[in-house]
Amino acid sequence: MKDWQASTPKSYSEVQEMILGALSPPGRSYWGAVILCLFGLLYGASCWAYQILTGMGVAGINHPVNWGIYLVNFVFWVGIAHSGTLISAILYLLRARWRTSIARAAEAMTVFAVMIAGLFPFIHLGRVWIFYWIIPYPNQRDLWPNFQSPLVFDFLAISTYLTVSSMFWYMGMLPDLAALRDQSTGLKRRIYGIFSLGWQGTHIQWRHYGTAYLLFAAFATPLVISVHSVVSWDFALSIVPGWHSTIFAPYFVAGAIHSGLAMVLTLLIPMRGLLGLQPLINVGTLESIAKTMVLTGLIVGYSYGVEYFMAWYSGNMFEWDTFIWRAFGHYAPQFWVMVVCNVAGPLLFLIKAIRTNLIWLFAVGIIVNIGMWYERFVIIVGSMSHEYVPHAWGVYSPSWVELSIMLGSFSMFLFLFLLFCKFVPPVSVFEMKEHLWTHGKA
Amino acid sequence: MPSLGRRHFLKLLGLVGSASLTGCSSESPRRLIPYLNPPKDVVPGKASWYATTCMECQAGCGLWARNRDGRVVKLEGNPAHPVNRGALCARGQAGLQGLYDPDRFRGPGEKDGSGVFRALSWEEAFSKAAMELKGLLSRGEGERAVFMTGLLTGSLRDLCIKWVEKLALGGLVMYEPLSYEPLAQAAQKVFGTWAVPHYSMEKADLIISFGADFLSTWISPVEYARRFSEFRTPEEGKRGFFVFFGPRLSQTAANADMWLQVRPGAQRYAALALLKASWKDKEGEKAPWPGSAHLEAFLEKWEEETLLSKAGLKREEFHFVRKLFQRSRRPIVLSSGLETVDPHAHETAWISHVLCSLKKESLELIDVGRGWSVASAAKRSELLSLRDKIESKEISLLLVHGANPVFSFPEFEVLEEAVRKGHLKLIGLSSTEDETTSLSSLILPASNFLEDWADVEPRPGIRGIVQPVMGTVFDTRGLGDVLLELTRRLIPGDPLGHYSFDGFLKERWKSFHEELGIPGGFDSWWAEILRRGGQWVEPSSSKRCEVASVSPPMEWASDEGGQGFELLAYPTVQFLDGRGANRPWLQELPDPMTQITWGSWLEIHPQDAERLGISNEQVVVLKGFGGEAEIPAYVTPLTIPGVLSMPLGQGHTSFGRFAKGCGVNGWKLCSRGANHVSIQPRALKVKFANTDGSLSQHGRGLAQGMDLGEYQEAKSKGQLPKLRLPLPEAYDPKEDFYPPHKHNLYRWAMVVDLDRCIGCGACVIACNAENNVAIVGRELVLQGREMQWIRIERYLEDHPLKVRFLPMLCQHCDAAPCESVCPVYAPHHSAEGLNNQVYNRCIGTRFCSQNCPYKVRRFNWFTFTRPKPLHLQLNPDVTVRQKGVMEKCSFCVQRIVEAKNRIRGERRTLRDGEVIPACAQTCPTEALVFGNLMDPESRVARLSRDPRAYQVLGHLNTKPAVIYLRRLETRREDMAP
Amino acid sequence: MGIFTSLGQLEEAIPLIERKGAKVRTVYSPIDCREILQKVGVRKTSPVRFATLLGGLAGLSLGVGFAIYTFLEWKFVTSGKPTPPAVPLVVVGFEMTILFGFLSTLLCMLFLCGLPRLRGSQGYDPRFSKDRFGLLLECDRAQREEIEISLEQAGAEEVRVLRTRETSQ
Amino acid sequence: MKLLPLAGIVLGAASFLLGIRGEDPSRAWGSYLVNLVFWMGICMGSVTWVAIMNMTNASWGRPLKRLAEAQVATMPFLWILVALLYAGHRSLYIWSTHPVHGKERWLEADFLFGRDLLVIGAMTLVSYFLVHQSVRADEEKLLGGDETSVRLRWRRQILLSPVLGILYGVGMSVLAWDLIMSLDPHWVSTLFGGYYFMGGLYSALAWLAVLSFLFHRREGIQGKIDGSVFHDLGKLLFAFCLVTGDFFYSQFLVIWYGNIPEETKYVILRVKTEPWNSVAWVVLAGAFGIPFLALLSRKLKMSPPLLGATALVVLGGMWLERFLLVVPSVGARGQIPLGWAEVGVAVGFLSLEIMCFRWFMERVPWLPVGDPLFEKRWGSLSGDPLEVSGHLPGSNKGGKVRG
Repeated sequence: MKDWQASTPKSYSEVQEMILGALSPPGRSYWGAVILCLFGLLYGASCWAYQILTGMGVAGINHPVNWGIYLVNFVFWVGIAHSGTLISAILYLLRARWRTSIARAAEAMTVFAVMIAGLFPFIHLGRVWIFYWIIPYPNQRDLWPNFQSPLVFDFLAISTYLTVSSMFWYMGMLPDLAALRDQSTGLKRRIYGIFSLGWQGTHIQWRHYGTAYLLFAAFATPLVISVHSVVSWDFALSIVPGWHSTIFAPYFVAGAIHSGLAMVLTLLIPMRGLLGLQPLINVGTLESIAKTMVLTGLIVGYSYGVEYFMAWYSGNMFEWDTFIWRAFGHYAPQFWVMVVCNVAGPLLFLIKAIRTNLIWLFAVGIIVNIGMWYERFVIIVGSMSHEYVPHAWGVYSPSWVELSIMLGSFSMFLFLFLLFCKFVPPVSVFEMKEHLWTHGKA
Repeated sequence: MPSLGRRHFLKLLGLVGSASLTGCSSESPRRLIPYLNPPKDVVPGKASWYATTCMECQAGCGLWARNRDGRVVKLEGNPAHPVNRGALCARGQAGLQGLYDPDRFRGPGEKDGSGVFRALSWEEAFSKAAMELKGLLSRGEGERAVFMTGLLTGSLRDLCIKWVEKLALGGLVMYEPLSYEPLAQAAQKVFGTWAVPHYSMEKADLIISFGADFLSTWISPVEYARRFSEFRTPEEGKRGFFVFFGPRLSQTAANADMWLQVRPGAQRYAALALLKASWKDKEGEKAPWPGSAHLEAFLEKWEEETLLSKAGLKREEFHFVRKLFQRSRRPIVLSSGLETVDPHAHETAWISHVLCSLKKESLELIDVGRGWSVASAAKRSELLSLRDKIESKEISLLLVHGANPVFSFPEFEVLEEAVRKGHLKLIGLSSTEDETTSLSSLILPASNFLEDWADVEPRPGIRGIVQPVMGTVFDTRGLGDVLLELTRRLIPGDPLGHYSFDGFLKERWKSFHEELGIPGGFDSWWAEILRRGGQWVEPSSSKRCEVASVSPPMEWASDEGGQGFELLAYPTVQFLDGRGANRPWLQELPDPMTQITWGSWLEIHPQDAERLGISNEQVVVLKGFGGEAEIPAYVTPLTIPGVLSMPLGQGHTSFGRFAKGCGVNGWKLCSRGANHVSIQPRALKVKFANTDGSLSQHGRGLAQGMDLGEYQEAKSKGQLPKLRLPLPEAYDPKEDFYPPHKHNLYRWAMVVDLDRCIGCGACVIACNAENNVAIVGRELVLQGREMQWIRIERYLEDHPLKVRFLPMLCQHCDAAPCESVCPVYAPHHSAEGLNNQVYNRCIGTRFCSQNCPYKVRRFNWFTFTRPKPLHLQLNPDVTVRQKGVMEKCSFCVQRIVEAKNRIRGERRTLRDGEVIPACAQTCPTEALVFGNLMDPESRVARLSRDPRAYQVLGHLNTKPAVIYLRRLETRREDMAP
Repeated sequence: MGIFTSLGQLEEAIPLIERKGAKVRTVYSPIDCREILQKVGVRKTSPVRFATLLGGLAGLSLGVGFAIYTFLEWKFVTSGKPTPPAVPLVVVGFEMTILFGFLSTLLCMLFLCGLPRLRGSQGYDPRFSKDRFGLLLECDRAQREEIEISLEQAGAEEVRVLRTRETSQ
Repeated sequence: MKLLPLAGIVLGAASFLLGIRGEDPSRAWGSYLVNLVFWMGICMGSVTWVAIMNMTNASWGRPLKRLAEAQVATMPFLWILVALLYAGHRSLYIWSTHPVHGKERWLEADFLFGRDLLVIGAMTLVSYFLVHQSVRADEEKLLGGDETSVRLRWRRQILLSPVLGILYGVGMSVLAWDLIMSLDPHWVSTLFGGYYFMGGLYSALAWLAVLSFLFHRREGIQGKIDGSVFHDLGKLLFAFCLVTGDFFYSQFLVIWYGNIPEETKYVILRVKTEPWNSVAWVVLAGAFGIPFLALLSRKLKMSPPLLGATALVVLGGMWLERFLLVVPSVGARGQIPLGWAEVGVAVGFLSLEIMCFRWFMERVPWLPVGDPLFEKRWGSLSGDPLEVSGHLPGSNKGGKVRG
């Protein structure tokens, strides 16, 4: 664990210059990318508008497959949203040092992912214009949501998670914003000044800040686990064969972390290059991510295996049929993509040469992302199309509207992340400084 | 309508017409107010019922029409009517869509050469029509004009005959594509009367059918389905046995205890083999029939072996049947009487009549004297001669009403040519455009039977009254009135003695009144008739019908040596011969056997398909005597090797928007006798809009059967079924996490008797009509988005190939999985155990549908609309759902509410049978029973104690409130002598 | 007021100065260094934790309580489940605990830190957010020079005097 | 004093033998199985925990390494005890007398015990190699052997650790399905395996906490296991308390919500029907409620006796939890079979464990001096308490993420 220090800046000012230097005025290509993503986003939005005006029929969903890739994307993005909090909160509690350099970016990723994830349930609503009926707002008829519906759990969990993760992110940025303020002039100074809330770094402030941040982390950790458990219960609490399974909560959490870490790799490897942060986000850090992915991959694999075993062992014809059909039925290709990408893919990381090679890291990151997307597809669509009543069996394939909206979501994600890279310190300045300090002492 | 008739009418019924002339009030509430003094039986917001008679086919079922705010919104069977006893078939239910057919003629008009329609006033129309006729009459060429109608009975028929005579026209031709002429002819030979006999099946102990689909289309399906289920009901000790000989596992065959596979052309041989084998044990030797000798000689000519091999029957199977026949005391033998099903229908019919005659008691079950009026339809020979006359220009004017020979009688294609050449003029009196009427140059559209007066006489002794149940939807007039008006314009004075047809009708009824010698004045009786829906006397004692002769037919047609496949084209539950094809409800009613909607198909056996390299949904070119057509192949064991089957009734060219572009016209392909065809696969596929996700139930035991013996044993032992009833006591603390919850007074439930369900699909249409269920069209059905609330699941099981029908609707579970997953309580449990779906509250998460193990919930993918005036049919008591909302069967909650309102004030609860959902109400076999499970004496409660009772997916412990009774199966060995 | 380049020097300076009788008003630092708190004699852990506890409990009771109220309001039976059901409410309670606990912590923290503050306080120097450490002292006029000197000895890169109300006479 | 454990074992064996001779052998076998699965969780869990610590470079817990490793000594006996269980499978497992349709092949005594012994054997061996390496390394270090071989042994440990980790996950799941879940052959829960091995780690930690409380003052390791170590241990225990609770709830909620008889029967019998529901509440309190509340407090975590006491509560709770998993399925309706016989058997197992522990610790150095992480952390001790709990890489809750 020593090598991570190699070629890192030695003084506070160096650290600060390196990180804030990344915020130097962006070039034409950057703005090009931003505009492109913006268009993608707008296109997706207009498709949604079209769907609202015409009806859900424009999507490919039908009977029996009432839930299409809207919810696939929902679960996918919630999953992405998990690594952020995992890295910054859990690893913070575990005092795993390699988190520091990537926490900020991971959290940003979390916040954006949750925002997008939060959109999909609405996109998927048949009558989105009255979505607020799911909110327990006071009304004359005293009509309240049903607090035992998994979807209400979902609503509570996601909104809590959005609040907490974004505030956690913002609070973590406070001292850095102050630094930015003090460094810049004119309008920028005023803006950063407002956002830094006039932070000064007095010992009193540091005192409360330190404790509070620890508590934030302590809250974020169980929250992150609960959120994906709740998401998993959207399925596990039903009685659909292939959904109704007790292992879902831990299984989804592991899966979420799996996909989240993969996304971190996918985003950070280009980012560190483009912003010249190699010395801070070094291969050692990425390697630790890779190692963790091996574990999550194994857990996911274990879950696949256990589900099959139990489906067989239970002697429940409906369960077993569903699982057989998953592997050999209409959606077999998706199933095998899922297995290979999620379980076999990360195992490559057992080889040191691979987990220290940027290209490989990046590639496997992508692979796992694809695999995890298909996992959600297989679970959601694959189970619903082959339920209890054979007469009601049917298959589903997404329509152009659904695909466009999915494209829109990815554009939105990149759009936000690009903005983040250039307007907020992509790495936590003061924590890096603290490392310098403690390291200098040790 | 002529004002005078109107006034008569008003006296009797009180302003129904005018009420409806003010239009559809519930469309815009403001319209309700102008009733300064509302007529007595049109109370806004309150329904009034009118008794009338169905004229969708010649069975003449009695109707009750529900009129809300001046428009008919629902048809139901008339419980008092001897033919249908309150039940109704899918086509009858869909009669409304004939009335509100958006493609009906809006009013009189004429067509120029290019076929452009120009509206006329009735005045103009009449004068033009009169001119046409005058032209002929003045030249004394009256016989050059012929009046062609559909099958007419009663007063209307009288009037037409009178009219034709009066004007000395060329004649009246009543064209009925399904005339069952072979049956009448055979009856003529055997019983000495030209009649399509009527059978009292319920009294029989064995039914043998040679291709007669009497449960779906044959003659009077509703009545026969009822009688059949009585024949089957095990309660009366002995359970009847039903053997079906035929080339196709039709819906009727699916309900048989035994299906013997015979090629179409060979059905006569199967019958003959049976006759030869059974002749000697004919009863009543004492009076040897005329022609017996001939017959014996004839039978001598045949070797049983040859017969069996020709018929392709297995000897032991045949002998089993033969023994059954031998043993049975009152067997009934039926035959299709349709050449499209059996090219030798005549011979088969003759043999089956003779077979019946062999048993004394059977002869009591056959009623020739009071046979079906369909026998009076024009004979094939007459039609052909008419055709020749047209070809030879002997006929220059054809008035057509309700007949569509151009579509269903290939020989009549000459019409088009004649019209094109200009030596034939057509005057259309039909109310809707069809292939024949579209040829006419002048159109005087008659009203739909629901807007007009008439009476129907399906069998002697049964006179159903037809009265206007609402004002005319369009500017049309009753046929009778049109004819009378025409006469007035041709012959001065009042030649037929009446200004309006209802007067004519009433006079006729006056005469009945006299000859029946009914006490009391006519008017009171007449009012009574109008209330009851007609007048009928059940035969005091059905007189045994006499055998006239059993001598074999002069010529026994030799097997035509056609190559290739034999083609079989059958009338369908949805369209019969094709008259129902423009009814979206029927188009979207899945075929009972193939579950295909919107289109036609060619059934081919897997063996043949493999041999010819034809895959399912692959288009094949069908070449036959009748021409050539392209049609997608449906590879299925439903039809036997060497035989291709296809439904009739599709492939209309000008019959309205819904019929357009749907399938292929089977009539064109199978001209009688020579029905051999060859097929050519094409490299092209057409998807079937079928609603079934799987052919079989994969051993999941959803639709269950039970052996008759076991059942009777269990019943005698008084065994109770293991059920998880939707009642508090069913909550077992050992396996239920939840406490039981109480219901107040009622716990609504339904029992579905799979032994009675014949899969006809009437319930589906009844539900569509009652609950404003949307029709989505072929494209959406292909995407799996049909909206029907109740469906008949069809599952095939092989070796032996058999079919199970499973009506599936919301099970109103007591612990319904759909409820708790909804975030906004849109579905929740009512105090009476109903699983309510609150449309206004639904935000469309679709989780409920996801979590419903029965998959009976339906989501509104779009806001579905209905072309005007179909929207007039919408039931004002039921919300019309908008896009983004989930919907499903509600157990017709609106009817429950209405019933409760009815008894408000009389301090009591609803009695058993006071509430009946639309599906149960229309079921011809009473397979669906609805009631209150909390009342231990209610029918549902009693039936749920039957050993046959079970719950679909009961193991999920959702405590469904729909309880199924297992289908009974008779083991061969139990029957074996 | 002394400005240091390294935290170490500052740490050492503090006891020195205090012996001289000056009081430490504020320590400005770009990083969270807990040692200073000790040197200055402030407990590391802050009262924020109590706000957290209260917030959490409030959230829990509010979430569950409200949910139960809504169930009793209509008593809709869904899926035969009891109203109110116990088991699922765990989730509701949990989420609400987190949410309220978190928010109360946040607000309390901001309050105690005196954030947001609009105007920069006296003596704050932009460098403090980068790599300099500031030590703001309070003392009598008499000791001033002495302290300035000792500050410089302690290695302060710069020493300046702010005429605040307290320091001036 | 030395003989006390032996006496205990004899007592246990006696009460057990009396039990199976008695009118209700299934009851004796039941309590036998309860203790078996309980201690299996602890022993396998302890060594696995060491493996996890190795993998996550956690240096804080190094002084506890040997105490945890000691459990390897009991493993061979577990193997034997499971083998003995074969003798009683007829009176325990309903499927052995009434084969379940469709599962005859899987639930077949010979095959089942065969594979289970195989699994335990494998785990025992791997654990043995792991412990062997670390002990050897320390001895060499003490005898001043050459650094390279010490390093090498550490490398070997690093290689073996993940193997043991995976083996534990899979193996314990299989044991859970076979020995516990199959008691009710119609019941399934996909999470059951995970639930069992999580519980195993949880009770292992509790056991470790008890041990470290007992021996933290002992000559030789004195001062090494200080407040900060207990603090971290406490935090870890807290984390596992949460995870175990979470796993329980994840199963319970899903089954409660589905309300499908084939799932609910098993659970309802245990949590909603007399007399077991009372036990269920005790379990909830002992294994989750009390430790959760107690471990919230920092002071408690820092104080060895209090933490030790909490750990004892946890152990009691977990033991009852196993009891609740096993016994209701083994005949015994009516009242709870918790009498002197059960106590006897429990004492027997405890004594066996103690004996093995003692035997092991007498033969090895108490501190993992050869462990580089130990050196890194304790080699240069800058008595600064901040440092101790402070900003050093590595994780003390590695086990949690790995969960």
